[in-house]
Amino acid sequence: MPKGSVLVVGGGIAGVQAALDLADSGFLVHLVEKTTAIGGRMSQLDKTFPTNDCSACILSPKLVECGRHLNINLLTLSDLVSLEGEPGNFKAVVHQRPRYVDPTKCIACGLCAEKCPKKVDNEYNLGIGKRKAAYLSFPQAVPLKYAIDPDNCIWLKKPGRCGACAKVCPAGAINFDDKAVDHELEVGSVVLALGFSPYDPSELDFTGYGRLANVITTMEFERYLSPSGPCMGHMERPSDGKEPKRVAWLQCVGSRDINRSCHPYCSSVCCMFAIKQAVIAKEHAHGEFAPSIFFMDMRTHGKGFEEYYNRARENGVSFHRARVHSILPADDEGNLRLRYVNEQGGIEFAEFDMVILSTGLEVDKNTIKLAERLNLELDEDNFIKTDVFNPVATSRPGVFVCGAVAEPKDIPQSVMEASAAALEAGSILAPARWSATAVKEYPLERDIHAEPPRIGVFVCHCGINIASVVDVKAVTEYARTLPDVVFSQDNLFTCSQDTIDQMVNTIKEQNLNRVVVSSCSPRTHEPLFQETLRDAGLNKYVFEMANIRDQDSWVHKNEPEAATVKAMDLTRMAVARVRGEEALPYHTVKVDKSAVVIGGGIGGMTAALSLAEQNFPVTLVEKSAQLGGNANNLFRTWQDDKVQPYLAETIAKVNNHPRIDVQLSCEITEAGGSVGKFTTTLSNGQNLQHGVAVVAVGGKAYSPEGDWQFLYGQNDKVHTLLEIDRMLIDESEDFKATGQAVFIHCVGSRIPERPWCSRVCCTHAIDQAVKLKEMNPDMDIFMLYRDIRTYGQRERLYQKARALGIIFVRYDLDHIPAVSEDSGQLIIKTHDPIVDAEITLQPDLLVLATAIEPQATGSSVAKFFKCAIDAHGFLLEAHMKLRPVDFATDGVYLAGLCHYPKPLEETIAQAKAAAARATIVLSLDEVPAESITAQVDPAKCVGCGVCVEVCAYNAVSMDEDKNISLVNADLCKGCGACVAGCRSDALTLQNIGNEQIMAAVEAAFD
Amino acid sequence: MYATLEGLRRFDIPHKFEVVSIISLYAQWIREGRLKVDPAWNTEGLKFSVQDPCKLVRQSLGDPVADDLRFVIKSVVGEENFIDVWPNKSNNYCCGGGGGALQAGFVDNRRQHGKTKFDQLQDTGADVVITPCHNCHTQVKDICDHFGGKWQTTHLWGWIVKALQR
Amino acid sequence: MATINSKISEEIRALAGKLLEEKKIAAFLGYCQGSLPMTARPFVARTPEDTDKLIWNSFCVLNLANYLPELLKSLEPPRGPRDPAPEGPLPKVAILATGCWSRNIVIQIQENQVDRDRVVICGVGSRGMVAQAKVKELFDGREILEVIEEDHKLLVSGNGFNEEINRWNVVRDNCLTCIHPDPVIFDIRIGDEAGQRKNDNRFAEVEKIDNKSTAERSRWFTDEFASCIRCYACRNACPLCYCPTCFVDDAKPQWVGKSIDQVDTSIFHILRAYHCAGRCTDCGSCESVCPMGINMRILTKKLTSDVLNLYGSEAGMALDAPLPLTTYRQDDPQNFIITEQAADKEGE
Amino acid sequence: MSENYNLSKLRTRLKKQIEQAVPEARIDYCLTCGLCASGCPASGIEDMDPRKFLRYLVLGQDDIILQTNWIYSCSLCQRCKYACPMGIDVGRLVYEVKGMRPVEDRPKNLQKSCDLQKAGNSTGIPNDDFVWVVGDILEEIHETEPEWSDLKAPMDKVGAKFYLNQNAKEPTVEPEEMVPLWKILHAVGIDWTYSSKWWDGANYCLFTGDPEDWELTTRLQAETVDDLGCTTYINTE
Amino acid sequence: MTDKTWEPKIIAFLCTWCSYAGADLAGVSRFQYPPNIRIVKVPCSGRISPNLILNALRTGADGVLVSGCHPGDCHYISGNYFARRRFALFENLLEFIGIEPDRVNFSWVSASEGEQFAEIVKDVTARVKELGPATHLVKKFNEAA
Repeated sequence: MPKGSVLVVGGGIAGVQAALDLADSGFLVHLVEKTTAIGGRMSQLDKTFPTNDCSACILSPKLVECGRHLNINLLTLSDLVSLEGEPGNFKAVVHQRPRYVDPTKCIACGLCAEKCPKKVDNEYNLGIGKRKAAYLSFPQAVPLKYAIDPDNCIWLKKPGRCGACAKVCPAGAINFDDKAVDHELEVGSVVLALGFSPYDPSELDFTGYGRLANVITTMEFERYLSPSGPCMGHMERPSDGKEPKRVAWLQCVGSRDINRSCHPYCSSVCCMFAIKQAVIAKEHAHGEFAPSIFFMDMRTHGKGFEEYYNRARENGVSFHRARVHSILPADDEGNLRLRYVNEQGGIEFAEFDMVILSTGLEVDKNTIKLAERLNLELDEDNFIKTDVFNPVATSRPGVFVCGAVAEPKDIPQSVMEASAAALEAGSILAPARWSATAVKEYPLERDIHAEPPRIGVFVCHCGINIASVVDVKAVTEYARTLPDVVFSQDNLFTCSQDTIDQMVNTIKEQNLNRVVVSSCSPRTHEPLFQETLRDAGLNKYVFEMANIRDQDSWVHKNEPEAATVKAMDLTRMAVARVRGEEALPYHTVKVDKSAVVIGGGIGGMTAALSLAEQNFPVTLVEKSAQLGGNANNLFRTWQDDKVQPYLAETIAKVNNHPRIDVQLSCEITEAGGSVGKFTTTLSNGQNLQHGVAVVAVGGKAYSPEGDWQFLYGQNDKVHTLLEIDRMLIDESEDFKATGQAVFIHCVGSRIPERPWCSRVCCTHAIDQAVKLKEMNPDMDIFMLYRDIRTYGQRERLYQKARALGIIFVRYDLDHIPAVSEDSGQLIIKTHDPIVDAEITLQPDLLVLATAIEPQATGSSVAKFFKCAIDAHGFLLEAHMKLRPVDFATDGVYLAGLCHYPKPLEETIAQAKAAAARATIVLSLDEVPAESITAQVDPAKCVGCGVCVEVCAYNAVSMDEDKNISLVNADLCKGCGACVAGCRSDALTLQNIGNEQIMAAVEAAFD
Repeated sequence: MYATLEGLRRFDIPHKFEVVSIISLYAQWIREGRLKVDPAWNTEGLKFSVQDPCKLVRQSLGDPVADDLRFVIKSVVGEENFIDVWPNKSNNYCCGGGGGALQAGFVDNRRQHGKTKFDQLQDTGADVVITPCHNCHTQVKDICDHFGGKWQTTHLWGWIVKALQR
Repeated sequence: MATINSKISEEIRALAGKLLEEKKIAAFLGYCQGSLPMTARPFVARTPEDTDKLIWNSFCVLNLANYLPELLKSLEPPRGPRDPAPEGPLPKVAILATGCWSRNIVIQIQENQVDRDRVVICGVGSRGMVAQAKVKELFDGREILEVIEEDHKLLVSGNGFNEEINRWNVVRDNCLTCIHPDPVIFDIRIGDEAGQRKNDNRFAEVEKIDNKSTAERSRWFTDEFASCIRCYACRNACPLCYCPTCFVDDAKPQWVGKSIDQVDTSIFHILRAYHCAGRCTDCGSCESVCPMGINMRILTKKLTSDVLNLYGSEAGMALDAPLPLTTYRQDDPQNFIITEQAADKEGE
Repeated sequence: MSENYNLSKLRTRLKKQIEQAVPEARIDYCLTCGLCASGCPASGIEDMDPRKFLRYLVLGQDDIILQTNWIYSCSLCQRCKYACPMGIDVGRLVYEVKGMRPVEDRPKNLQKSCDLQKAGNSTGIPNDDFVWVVGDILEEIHETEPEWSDLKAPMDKVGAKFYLNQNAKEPTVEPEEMVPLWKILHAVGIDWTYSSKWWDGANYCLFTGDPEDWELTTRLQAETVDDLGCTTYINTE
Repeated sequence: MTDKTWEPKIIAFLCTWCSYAGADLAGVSRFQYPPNIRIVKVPCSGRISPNLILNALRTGADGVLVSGCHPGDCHYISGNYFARRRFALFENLLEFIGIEPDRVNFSWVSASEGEQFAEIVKDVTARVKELGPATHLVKKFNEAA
């Protein structure tokens, strides 16, 4: 039997996600992190695009979960030294450096750092500001334990010289004799999530970086914006601390550059990163703020990105399609001056208070060394080499990779890959599932039924997020005066590990039987605190949150007094509400260990195979008569991997798999139930019981029409990309005689009717052009484009295409190419902005790079499973950043084009990610079900049946005999429609009864 | 410099010598104490700026020679009397007289080109602009005269001799 | 001379006698003569002999459907909470039903208060019932000792007077605006169809209020309901009011105070009316029984008007028509939603 | 309205010609990002800039390239190449285009400087004159500045460690400007020499666009230095 | 009637999945709005009965806002559809008896509509302010009077 444990290297968001997915699906995870705390690059960000979520806030719950997870062994200050053995049975040596602070004793009081006399540059803040030699990298660090930096500690350099920390530490946690340890770990597989390093622009003298104080990088600016950063979130410029009013971002610094940085690839995230910073900075600014972004191609190719870009433009972010040669000082005040040319070559000057370099992503030097030690192949850009058709597999079996270490990518893509890597790492160990894990034991739950309420209130500063507006101390004091409140306390970060641990103790010591946390949104943090209650022996439902951040301090930042009053009111309301709450039973649903996958394209087939190979039965439902979906018409990937052989092989695997039941020409007609127990009816009448569902219903090519028709369907020389692919698959000889070919990009994309970027078409079109050029080097090829969006290493393809002499001519919506014909000969007129001239072309072939649209079936399938769709008909994931394959509805997952246009390799990764998430459910015997359910008071019920009619889940039925209604708690979702519909007040929702709501309302009026 | 270095390289011309810049040698000799200079002569605090010849700096020896150049000037005229330009060293602007422009005619074009250099030097407020290149010297002097600059355009050697301690 | 009503009364008695005789029913729910003039009393005939008392006239204003659920329950054999359900069919009841009462029965069936199989609905077309109050008002305080009903006239007599009035002039307001006088559901038909009654504006009285300003409406409502003494006669007379614990009596939670101050009274009437939304058939029982003469029917009438306008449905018209608050259409009107108002404005 | 280029058949003769001569030209790599034009002091002169220059080549507008006098405003300074993300050396391309211009159409003075250089030095003064001027000035110093009575200006000294070139400007226009350097070299005490042939430090053949001229002049100079046996070639200011 | 220092109190019943999330997004995006609102989180707009709205008014709310997912987006499939009918009839009834229409407000706000949420709060607050303190159906007011 293989080992039931997995080594995950890298504690950034990708590593954390992979660790959680693996640990939740039955494996013991050793999570190795080189710094003192997990969180990685994401923790350094202030906000994330395109939702503008506070990065630390959405990340923090995951970190805490990771830190608390029974089956995650967190090894900080550690490096993987060597790896020997085979898949299923590796021996890894992990070298753990000493922390010099005993984590079991450290209470994170911070006295050591306060007293430490040695100041050092704060690398967490990218060298902006100082930290001490005894330090904590950031306030929400997990583990929340201080560490001593041996390179700077006075004592460790010369024992006897200082030791201030040891003197003041109240816990006696300082241990100067701490020694490095080598851990020998036996693991079945390995996931590498090593992340990236931001490119250091010091070598680019023309940027002035390192010489001009007010030239900084985007990562640095992120720290300037962050509330936990060196300026506490007040936007300041380095030279004089003044708030900058005119800020420029320069794109592609250290990316798309073969001259100075030797990074031919596009870093993929910087365009959105810069726009986000411009938008957020505008919000931070007091008064006028003029952001400008200087770019080559605007690459907003992800979900919601193009709309974000459009909004930014409408909201006053200026965009200049120009690269700037040099940044110059404008005066002695620290202001900066840019000279640049507009697209027609006109010379322009602009002055700025600060210039931010959008520096690219590169592989860390240590990664290259590690890859050498582990015998892993790197690609030509030093990223870890992966397989297109298995995008998380490295060259070494049993070692998987995810995140930016394999190619620059954004957070959702990294999270997807993390889940995909977890799938792969777990899949080969499936027989050993649950063999190495421990089971969480909660303390016996206290019966509080007969006790009078003893309420504890914890009020959060959230760093300065709340405390800079609300008088947290006053709220805490006030809370203590409320009836039944026996304890109140304020915390810097209530969600931090130490506060959580302390809360457990407080609940026990104070004998609390109800808890209120006044902090942020229960939508993100309630599960964490509820878990804390359970750890303290309380039922998790005697808990309420007062949202004094998202719905108070953040929205009333200029009215601190009113915000404080409101915080008191909200706390009082929560106390009133919690007072009436009772312990509820934890309902569970027995899991049907099988899956339904909807959609027989590459995404659906990949998900189906991924689950079936772990021995879970799968029904694969495809509405057409054949498997394969859009891949049936794809010629090759941009890395020249032929799609048809892979597709044929995949179809054969699916058809031959004993655990996959393929249903062709079949659709879903009905679905009900919930995670663990769905019931789905197919159009062939079949009824399926299944625990999870994966929706991969795909997308379709837009059929050109109107302004974007370009004689498509009227002139036989006009084709779409897929049609050309089909001809290439069929080895057509037609192109041999083609003298001139023209491609038009963005046909139907990025226009008001279809505002999204279809993501794949630039790469697809360019690859096709390259193929044509290779087949017929004499062919002239013109690409008429708006922005070239060959993100990541696809940029190499763009470069190759240019090198082959393919000519790129930009157009914009004011100059859409005009296509006409004269006796069958196509005539295209377009405008070249560089030489400001009209160009006439007479191609023998016109290829339209058409948009990708969602399938109409997506929305109907979504409705069956109560999942949301976005404004354009794409399926809407639970969270754009951190839950990219989950729906808000538990137990249903998504993958592929139904989510957003994406290339094959990303569909495969997402399908594997969906399978990984589904595996978590399928690996359990039972899953938690809704505990907050409706209940009937038989004495009040008259049996009128209104409740039965309004229940969307068939959870309410009539007891025909007694003529009263009955609620089936297994089916009830706790929406309360029946409660509101009942005239007789016979129904109530547990803990959200009319009395609790009324108590909250009454408490709103002091 | 560039003509010789690049010419030797591009045409693969056999040779037994190495090519060095006099600027590097000045700096080396000053550092070694073989060339003794003292800025004490600059009692009036004459301000100096500099032109980095493209052929010497960007195209041949890069920032090290530009740093040498500054080291020599500072040693000769006093650290505090040197005002650097921006951009500078390898990223400095061409004076506009190179590449044969001085010989080619097109005087207006040449001066339009040189206007960038003029503005840059004018901004320093320097009394003297060191141009350790004959092309640069001619062009910088021309644009100074043409656009109404007040500085004196000179080679470096004269100032070294002025500061020379024997 | 046989009037329409006397013929109907005969028919009723014959039918009731027959049904009881044949044991097809255990009880016949109809009316007997009241003790005061212009009154008819709900009456349950349980034997053929009882049927002699049954009558039908223009004073049958109390809605018989109101008694139906209880009557049916009373006929079930006594049963403890753990006892099994009785075997065999339960006793049946026959009931007289005009248009509005029949619609109440439909709702009672839909809401599981009445078992369709246990009721024999004896449909009677309503010619409109007379409002005692209107007659009294005509005679302005003079004591009425006897009223004899002819088809289109009422002969009213008392001490020193003997007058003839046009029956239609004293018919209840709800009947005047009724367009469904005939039962929508019945097993046996009694008398002739009343026929379609045309009414140009059934909701004129609602519109009158609607046309007032907010302040005027507020004043009107306060004035109209000021005299309420919370006797709950209106509630008790309503055939759709069958909650075991009425919200006004509930202490957990206490939706409304027990007092007769304006707020409590208002909330009582608002919620009482709202509970009838989509169910009220405008039978007029509530108003008929109010000792203070409060026109609370206008509230339910308003709701009836809205339900019809917004959702195109009328209460109790068919057994298979869902109650309006237990169903929806995706395109239900929503111009009251403020975000939709904004969107509409943008659309313009 | 703007020009109209009919590219129904794209011909890029000039581009191909340059690519043949300069394999590392990478003209096609241009991203049209404008960085070059943004940093080039010659941008806008003759309505041309480095990016347009490349673009005209790519679009086969050879006439424009061959006719523009911008090539004489581009000083081949390589500031564009310095930061160009594709590392394209526009100056290098300009050099080629300069060479494509018929000699008779080139700026006369420039061509003359190179032609003179091929004959000896860019000013065309006879080598003997140079030797005489050096000697003359040295003598004058010996006479007027007693503290420099031992100053030397060696000529054709075989075996000298350092070879010093001399811009032709001084011997022709302001010979006394040669002196400071002699003094410095003397003060430092190094062993150096001038050459009486191919002594000119400037090389205008670098700018005409004819590589054979450039090669010739460089080669002659190199041979001279090697003949003298100098190990270090000092390029003067 | 409205003195300058008077600030209305507004109770907002927000569904967890859309409107409450929208309110969070308003916060995350730092869209500022007046501090008069007190949010009560409920699972679904379908959880809110007219009784609860009346209760809020009776308890002293000068204004009430009920907000749920847009039609078709209900996390519980149809809760907002039923709610829409209840609210439509109830709103009309209140208007009928002379309650100012601006006192009781209904809206649809999705999880992505942070800005819209802030705008709604601004708008509702302004309109309730314009109306002045609620008098009808207010238990406390009457007791005090």
